[in-house]
Amino acid sequence: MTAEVTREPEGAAARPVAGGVVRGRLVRPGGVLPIVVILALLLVLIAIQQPDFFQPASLLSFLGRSAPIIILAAGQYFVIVSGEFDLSVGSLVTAQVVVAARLIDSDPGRTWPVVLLLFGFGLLVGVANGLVTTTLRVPSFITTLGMYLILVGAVYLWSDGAPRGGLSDEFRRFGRLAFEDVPLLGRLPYALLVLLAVAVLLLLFSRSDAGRTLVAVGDNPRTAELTGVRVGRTKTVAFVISGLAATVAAILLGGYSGVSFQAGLGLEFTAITAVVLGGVALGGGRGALLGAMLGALTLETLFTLMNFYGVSGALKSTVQGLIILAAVSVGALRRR
Amino acid sequence: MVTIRSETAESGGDPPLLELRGITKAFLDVRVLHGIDLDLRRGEVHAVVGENGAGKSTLMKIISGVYPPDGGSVALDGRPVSFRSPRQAQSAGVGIIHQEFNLLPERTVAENVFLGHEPLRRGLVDTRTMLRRTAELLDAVGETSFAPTARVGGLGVARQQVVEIVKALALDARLLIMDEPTAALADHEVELLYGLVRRLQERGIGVLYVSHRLVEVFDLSSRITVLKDGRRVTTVPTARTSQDQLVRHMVGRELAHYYPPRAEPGRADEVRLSIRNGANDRLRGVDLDLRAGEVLGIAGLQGSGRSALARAVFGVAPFTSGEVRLGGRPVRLRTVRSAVRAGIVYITEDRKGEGIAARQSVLDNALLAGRAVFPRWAGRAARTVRVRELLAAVEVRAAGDQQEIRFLSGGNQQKVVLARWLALSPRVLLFDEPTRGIDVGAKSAIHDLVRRLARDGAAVLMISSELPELLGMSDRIVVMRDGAVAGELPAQATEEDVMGLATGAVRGEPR
Amino acid sequence: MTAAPSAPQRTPAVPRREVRTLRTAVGADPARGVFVALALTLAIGWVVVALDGGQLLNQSSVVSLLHVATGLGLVAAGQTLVILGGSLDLSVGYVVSLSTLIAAETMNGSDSRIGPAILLVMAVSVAVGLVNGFLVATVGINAFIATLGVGLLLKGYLENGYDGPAGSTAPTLVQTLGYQRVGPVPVAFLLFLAVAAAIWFALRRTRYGHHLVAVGGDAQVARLSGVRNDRVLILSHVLCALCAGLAGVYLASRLGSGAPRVGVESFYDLESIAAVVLGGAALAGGRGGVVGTVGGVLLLASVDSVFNQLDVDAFFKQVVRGVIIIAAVALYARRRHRRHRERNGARS
Amino acid sequence: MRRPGIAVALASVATLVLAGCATDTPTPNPSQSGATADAGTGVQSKFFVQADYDREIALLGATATGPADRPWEQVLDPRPVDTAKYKKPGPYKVCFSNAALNNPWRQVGFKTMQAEVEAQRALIKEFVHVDAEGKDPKQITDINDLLGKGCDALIVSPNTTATLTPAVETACAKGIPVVVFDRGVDTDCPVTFINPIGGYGFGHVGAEFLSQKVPSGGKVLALRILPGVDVLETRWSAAKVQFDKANVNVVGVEFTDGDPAKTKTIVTNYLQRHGTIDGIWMDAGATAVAAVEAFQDAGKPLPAINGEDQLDFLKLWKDKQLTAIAPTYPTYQWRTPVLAALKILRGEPVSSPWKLPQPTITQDNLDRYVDEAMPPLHYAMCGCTDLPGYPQRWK
Repeated sequence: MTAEVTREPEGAAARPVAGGVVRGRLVRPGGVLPIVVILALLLVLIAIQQPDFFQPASLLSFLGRSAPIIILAAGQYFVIVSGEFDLSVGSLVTAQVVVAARLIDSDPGRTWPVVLLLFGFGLLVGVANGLVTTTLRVPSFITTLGMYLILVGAVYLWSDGAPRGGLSDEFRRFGRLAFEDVPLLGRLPYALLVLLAVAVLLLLFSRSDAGRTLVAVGDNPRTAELTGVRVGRTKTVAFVISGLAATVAAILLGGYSGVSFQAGLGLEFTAITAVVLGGVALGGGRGALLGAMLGALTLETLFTLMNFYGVSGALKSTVQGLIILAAVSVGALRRR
Repeated sequence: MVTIRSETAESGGDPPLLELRGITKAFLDVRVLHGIDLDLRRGEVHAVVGENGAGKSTLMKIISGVYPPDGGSVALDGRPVSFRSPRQAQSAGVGIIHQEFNLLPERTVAENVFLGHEPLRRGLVDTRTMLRRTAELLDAVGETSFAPTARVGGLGVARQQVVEIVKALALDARLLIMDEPTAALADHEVELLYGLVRRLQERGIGVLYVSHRLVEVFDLSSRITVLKDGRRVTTVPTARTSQDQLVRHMVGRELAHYYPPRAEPGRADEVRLSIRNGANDRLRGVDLDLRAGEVLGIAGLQGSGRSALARAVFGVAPFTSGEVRLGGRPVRLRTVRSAVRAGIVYITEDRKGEGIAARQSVLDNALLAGRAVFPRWAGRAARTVRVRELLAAVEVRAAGDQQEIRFLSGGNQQKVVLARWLALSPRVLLFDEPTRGIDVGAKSAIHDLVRRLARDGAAVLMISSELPELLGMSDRIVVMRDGAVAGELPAQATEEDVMGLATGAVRGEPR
Repeated sequence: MTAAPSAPQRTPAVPRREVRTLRTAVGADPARGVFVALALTLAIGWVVVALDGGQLLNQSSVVSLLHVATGLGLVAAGQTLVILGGSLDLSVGYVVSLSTLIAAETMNGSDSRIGPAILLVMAVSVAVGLVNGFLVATVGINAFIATLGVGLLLKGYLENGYDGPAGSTAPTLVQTLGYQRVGPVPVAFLLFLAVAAAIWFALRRTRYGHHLVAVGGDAQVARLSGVRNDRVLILSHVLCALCAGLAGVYLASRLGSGAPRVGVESFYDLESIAAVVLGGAALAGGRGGVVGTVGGVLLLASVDSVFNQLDVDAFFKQVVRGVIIIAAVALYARRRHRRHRERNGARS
Repeated sequence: MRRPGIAVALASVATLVLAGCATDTPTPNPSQSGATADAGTGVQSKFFVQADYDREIALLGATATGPADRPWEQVLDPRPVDTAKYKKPGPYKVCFSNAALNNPWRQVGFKTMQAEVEAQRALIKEFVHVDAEGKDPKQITDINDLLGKGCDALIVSPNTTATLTPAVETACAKGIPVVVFDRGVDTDCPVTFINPIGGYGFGHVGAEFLSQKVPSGGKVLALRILPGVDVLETRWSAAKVQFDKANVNVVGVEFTDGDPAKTKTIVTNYLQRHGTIDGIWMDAGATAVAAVEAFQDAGKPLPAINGEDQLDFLKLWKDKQLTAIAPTYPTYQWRTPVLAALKILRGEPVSSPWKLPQPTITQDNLDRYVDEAMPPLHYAMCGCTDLPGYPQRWK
């Protein structure tokens, strides 16, 4: 057999599908452009009402405050893109903050051991979520819903209904303090640096072999399995990342505002909403980490915007709901 | 390219059952159909052939109301129609049997057959009528092995195909589109289908028959329409053409021969993979030697354990007992990963379900195995370069390697899958129906590649339901039956030899 | 199983086996598990409570158990439909709250306005259901986000408009739907059973039911078979919202007034999903049934009742619930997996 | 690609404008307030009841009868009722239907109640507690359940007022004495209803303090937990009356969900917008510390603030020398229902309603309440120091 068969003249059959690579990357579903547009829009609206929001100091402090939710969304991204859900992150944040307060009990000496312990606990919760989902084949919606109930119940039970103890200043500085008098920038919150570190780490991971494999698993787990991917382990890794991200978020949130049972309330929904806003498909296989993080930033910007525009507190959920639905509808209609 | 216009059959007077004029269709700015004309008479079997990507399936989906055409007209019995949903097409008497099964495994046969048009009595679903009519229809097609109340998921593939056909018949279809109806069938099951199609024909039903298997096309149809690149090349009466001529129309050139030459006899000696007494819940006492440099064909009926054998070697559903040696050394292939690490790769028959990650790019799909099994940070760029070279070498046609693989034709998807595995320089390749649902051009390319791999020293095991392919490609043929090896045949064997062993009519030599 | 059946031996089907498979297909099989669990829970609960010196199933505790089951059950019955269709509804909690308010405020203590009030509740529920269905089926937003968003809209409306209970339910309705019983069985529970029976019947004997299971099982197959998926899904969301509205009317009768937080306080959104899944339904759709949901609801209510009798800490109860839900679904998954493998065995 | 962006833009702008309009119309832009008659507090809540307000403000100045060191036994404006018909020999089985245990206030209160029961062990042979977990329907069935258990007296802390009324009426009809506390019910059938002065009083105390401490023209930010909760609405509406009267410049009214993180963010935003904030009014003290921290972190002078009697706030107040006040909704009211139930069962008259005093913690008596040894979320006004198990039980 000669090469004649395969060396078909490029001709019509090889004609490129419209667009080509560059356009494909930006516009294809799961791209980050839509969320960038929305974010830019909200920022313009803020600029109209509150121009000094863009002074470096206040902008940086805003980013610092947004760090926990951005980190949570980043963790959630890996779970969602691998085709699963993590509804337990909010309760995990609460649990971590309450556990930290009780164990540290305002004793600075215990800060670091406890932080280490928190990471261990976050890892454990992630592993549990992952193993139950992958080895027992429980849909992750149910696994993590159960984990949510268990964590909330357990932490209330353990703390007897009210948080006790207290967080040391060492613990709180990550979420609360900043490098003062930084040239040009002014005040540079620690939380922002933590965010940058986590973001770089996770972005590198998402570009690594393991990160790319994770997306393929979310797209088609059977294919992945028949290609030698350890699907269960890969998904478990995603849950672990989410659990660790929740731990970092808990440390920042606890640091920012101190101990309370409200620390993680509803954050799972916020994180999932952020990820979806960022163009990541629920069900897995599509979307970018950067999009998810920008989605979280957009949500935080939206809250700030409503604040600046004096939207009544009682109506805030309505406005939030409308904007989420509008943005997601546009995305859904575009995909069709 | 030359477009040969031949007669479009007109039998005067009576309008044809179906008449298409100048159908065009584009997806995302890509024209996939350019002004297709086609007609179908009552009681006629009209075959539509062409390479993958020629636009056959799209055309069928337009006729059956899945997609609206962008231009052109569709007429049924001379009256123009424009279906906006499968439902409208159905009520007009257009039934379609899709390439993929359109059945709900969790529901009963009767529920599947009447899905979408359940018989009503006083506004409620009339279960009794549903069961009775399903039974009647099953009788009518000569199927008595299962009841209308059977759960479809519990039936074998061939029986599911029967359900699929009965489902179309239940609509009182006057026009039945069969899109690759034999893709999942073993050869003897195809015979059953033939009988069915002829019976439909006698009832005056017009059948549009889409297939890659030219033998079937010649057996069944009275006219053949050839599509290429979204254009109609020709429509010819079956009696006045030949397979060679058809292939020429389809690929636009003459094929010197179908299959690349075999290896030199005696070149294949080193036993690369050997299985002794391999067994699991689907296989028993399998002994097999696969030599470097040879293509070993595996034949057998559906369910005979052909795929189970490949999947056992690949660690998907491993052997539970027995011994496997690779290059003379015993190996334990408990997981896919261990098999891949040992240099064994498996190209699945279910490309869409477990071969590709549809929404990932061509490049990501090709990189998947390397990333999964040999993850690394440094050297990623070099690996990507190598995979890109392979993609070029197997001549994948795509808009770029960032294009999502789902937009590629089946043949090109298969080439990407091949590139994925070739990047690992495998020592043993297990092909499971490598050319199923793939157009003639890509088929030859893949045959060529398989042969070249063997020539370069790889050990190739190839499963195929298409006996000509198997006979044309293999250096030896092992026939499976009931989960065991029924016998081995030399390359010169005939189809009859293979079928004899496969069905148990002939006993293999004691081994 | 040693080897796959080879084609020539065409074994005729054994009738008894076929009957069983038919039953599996309509969803009675997974339901059996939850009823076994229910019986076990009651038996163990009875023993433990007896050891504690109490009696699990006395008149008043049975009444309580059934009332708990009624509220959750009405919501879960509707949730069953959307889950069967492969969707879900996270806005039900707010629909329940809204409905209690509409009912109580429209009635305003007058029996003569029961009719208009119920009609208005239905109309509003249908409207919410239509919006949900439109977003999910027509626009194509993932149900999780779509119904979460609609829930936020309603939440804002409720928070803005109410500071607590408002309106007053008609006395007749309070006496009948709210408190009347037949023996230990509240009338409202009978209403729930009637709704469940109607849904059961609809799933088996109406085109809608057949189509819904098809849409949830495989949307592509359903569409190619001529099912109008979007209509089926929209109808399911409407029916789900209607059930939530009905739950609202029941709660308004029970509470005597409209309560803006009752749906959310009771976690009807997630609990109804849990009840449906406990009943053996697949969250991905296409499998399950209302019989299982009734079992799931009764199971959750029984667990509640047992812990109540033992005065166990509510937080501990929550932990137990979490474990039960995960364990139940793991068991279902295990059984399904085993069957799936058998089926594959028949294929390859 | 541009179209979706524009669509979202339009949607966002539209919703913002709509929402903004809906609320801005009654609330003039805060920055231009002060000159106008409306001081930025918005329209009065539609849930405001003038008569109730007047009564509570009057009670703030009244003197209580009973032992001054045991405020949970004191009564304001006593109206004794006869309870002879409930008299029966002890020991008794007392049952308690509890709305919820889901916040520190209820936790501290319930522990106090349990301790009181323990202190009364001689008279109480059994104490049955059922937690409704904040669910109205569950509390209704809980009360129904308890009625089947042979209780000698029933204590109810209703989850909501109107919705629990029928259930409480059913309980009364059974003939057992019912004692309701904290939140009320819309019926007179319970033997008595115990609660402190109430939300109007609470809101008024804080607002009055701020009106005095914030310099003329100074900016006050009001922080509320949730909209749509009656006890919280009364607190704010009383504050609004006071702020309007004193012509205080209220620059914003915001909801925090009781979440310290949100609280801090909101306060930070306001500090950024207005430069300084001179006073913070809160409808509940749980997030007071977070609010103060926002000032600390921004490096701004600390505002005049009202909190509650939670120890974290009291400690901060003491340490940072805050200009502060802490109106209370005392947890010692959880002791009173047990005492009242026992009185009733012994046939002694009780006051109905039983209005408890509602002390305020000020700079003058602050030291009496700060206890470094107790956990930060403990409520100082628990009246529990003399009870068995103190302080371990509350730690």
